[in-house]
Amino acid sequence: MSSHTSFWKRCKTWFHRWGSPAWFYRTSGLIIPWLWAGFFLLAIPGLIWGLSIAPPDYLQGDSYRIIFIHVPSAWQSMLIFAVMAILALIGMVWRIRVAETLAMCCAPIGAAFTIVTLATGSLWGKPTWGTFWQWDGRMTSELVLLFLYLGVIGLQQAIEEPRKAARAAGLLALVGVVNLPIIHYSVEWWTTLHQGTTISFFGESSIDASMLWPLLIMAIAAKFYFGAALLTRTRNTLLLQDREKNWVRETVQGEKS
Amino acid sequence: MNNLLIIAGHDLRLAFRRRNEWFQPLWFLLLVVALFPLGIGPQPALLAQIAAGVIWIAALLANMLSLESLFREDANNGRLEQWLLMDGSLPALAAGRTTAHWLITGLPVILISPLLAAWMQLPQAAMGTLVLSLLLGTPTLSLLGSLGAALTLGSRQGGMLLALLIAPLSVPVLVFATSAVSDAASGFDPETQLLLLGVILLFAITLVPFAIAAALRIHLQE
Amino acid sequence: MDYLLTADKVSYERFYRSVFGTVSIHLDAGGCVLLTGANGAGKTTLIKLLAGVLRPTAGTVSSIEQHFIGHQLGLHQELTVQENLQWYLRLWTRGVDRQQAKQRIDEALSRLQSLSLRSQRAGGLSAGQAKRAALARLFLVPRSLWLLDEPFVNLDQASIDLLLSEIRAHCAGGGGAVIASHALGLADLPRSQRLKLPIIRPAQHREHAHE
Amino acid sequence: MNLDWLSGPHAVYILPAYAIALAVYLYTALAPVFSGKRQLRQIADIHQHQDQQPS
Repeated sequence: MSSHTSFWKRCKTWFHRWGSPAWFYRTSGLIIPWLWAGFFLLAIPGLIWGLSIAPPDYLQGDSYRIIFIHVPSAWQSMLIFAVMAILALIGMVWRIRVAETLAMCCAPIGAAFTIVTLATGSLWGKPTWGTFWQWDGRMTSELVLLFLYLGVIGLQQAIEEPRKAARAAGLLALVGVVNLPIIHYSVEWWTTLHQGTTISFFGESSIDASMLWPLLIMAIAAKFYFGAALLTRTRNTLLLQDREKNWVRETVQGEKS
Repeated sequence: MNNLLIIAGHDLRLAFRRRNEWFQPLWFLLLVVALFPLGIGPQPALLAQIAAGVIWIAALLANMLSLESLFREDANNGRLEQWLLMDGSLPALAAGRTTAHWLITGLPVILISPLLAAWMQLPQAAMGTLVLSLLLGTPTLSLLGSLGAALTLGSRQGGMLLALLIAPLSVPVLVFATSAVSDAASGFDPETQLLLLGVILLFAITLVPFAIAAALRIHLQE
Repeated sequence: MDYLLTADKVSYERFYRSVFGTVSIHLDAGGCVLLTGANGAGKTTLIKLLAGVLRPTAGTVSSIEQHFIGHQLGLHQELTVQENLQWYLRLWTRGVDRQQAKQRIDEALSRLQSLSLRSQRAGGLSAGQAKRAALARLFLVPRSLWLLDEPFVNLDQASIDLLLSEIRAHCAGGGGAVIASHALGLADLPRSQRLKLPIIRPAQHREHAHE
Repeated sequence: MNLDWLSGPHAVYILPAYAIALAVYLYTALAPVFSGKRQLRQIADIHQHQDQQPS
């Protein structure tokens, strides 16, 4: 029995240690290089596979190769919003500053993924549907997602006191994540209403193995990228927040020497 | 519940004294809708096609603009703090304030909608659905808008930011309401959309007041 | 001995800087705490913490129901003083009919000789009058804990003496009060603790972040 | 390994798509790295300044 409780206790203390900015700064510093390594180890082969080894699509020719950046970005943009909302909830309920900061650093990265999804989607739409913008279900809800991200970033920057800004924007993220499925459903419903079922060329099921593998590899690479970018941003913000605290003075002197 | 009625009653009496604040959102709504025929031309067929969207988007904008200072006055004079000290009743107070606001600005929009429908050449068949969709949709917009007002209390440029925050959240209401009206205009049965609007409204009534209370509490902890 | 108000090792950070370091207060019935300190030492912040408006960054505050009167007086500018107090009365109590309410409001206003303000618009009042109108809330509904932030500011001498005697009577009657003020008259209260808040200069609070 | 799509009709869409993605992701990843370095220097100066004249 004791090993069980001590395991749970270890988890709890591990979780609490992440709450301390100093510990977070040091530990994330160690993790980031590994995350970047994981990203490059996956992204480079994934791209090579997708862009050169995978055969052209019998219907679309080569324009489908944009899928290897479009779909992983789309999945990641939604995942980041969910991660941001969870972090905001943790920050709000247990009043952990590190969680609030992590949530706020998610927003710009999520917005970046959404912008890339929209850009690559419209570039892909031109050869496929003939126009740069097609009001289909996925692209429209991705656009609304971008506005939600900009809302969170905008609110966070509009309020002066940083902790209050983080909490208010975190609450908006929570409200947003609750609304995301409703928005997605209403937009999907709306598109089927106006154009009948759009012929979406890359329904997940219809991809054959040669395309699916690079897609999954790129998707996992995106997670490594997100981890590395998020931890880097959060470390800087925490350093700035605690700039007058002792642990920062020691880190700064350590870093400089 | 009692607190909700007290606040709502109090705000309504207060609104009687500031008649002009009533009419501004209404003027704005009439103006925005009137601009469309001027901009697009008076052909009835074309106007009828976009009638539902125009009326609803104008209602959305009017709602957001009228909500900007919902809590600002009470935040400045210190009454919001006293609300907070009555722990447990902040959601009810927020709901009361929003109900009063909806009665002051939401209801007139519904009463005036037949005129807007006439301006936009909306077929007679869709009139009932338009009013019903406004009845089911505008309370949700008021709730979301007052959440936006509470969130942007801490920032200087409230109005614009409020619209940016709340517009994405209002997409479902806008989508279902406009399609209900346009379906009714072309003879289809808008029942599903209206039911969905009702579901969203119930969803909003139960959850959003707590979010507003949380936002007010966040603002007060300056 | 249960306390009217306990705050142990309470601290508050704004812009990641601690406002008044760490403070502990134990207020029992009949006691009174005098908060003093230079401007910007965090008196208002501390009182708001004790009232529950602000949540402390560290430490806990527990207290019974209290009256909190801060710099913002909580008066709606366009309502008359009576309507303002009516608003509070109806929020704080159930089932008070119009006549009873009017009588309680007059009684509360007369405690600080401000009955004449009753039908004046709150917006039109002078600072001192507005403060007296706000202080009337203390007598509207009996609560044993009073949290007053600079209550004597803008009051004329007569009102200050009146308020002092009210506070003494309140404490003598088993109530308690935390008052942020520079006024001297309170020193002679039976069990008054004086708490001077130091000015926290940025360099000073390099306390270790909790590991 | 066939890259003949480079000369094909769709290259004009594929290349800009990846270019945009690369630009955006590089910016989101590297911006904090550079601002982090600048920030470290600033914080170091603050502490340097404070150590010299103990308040």
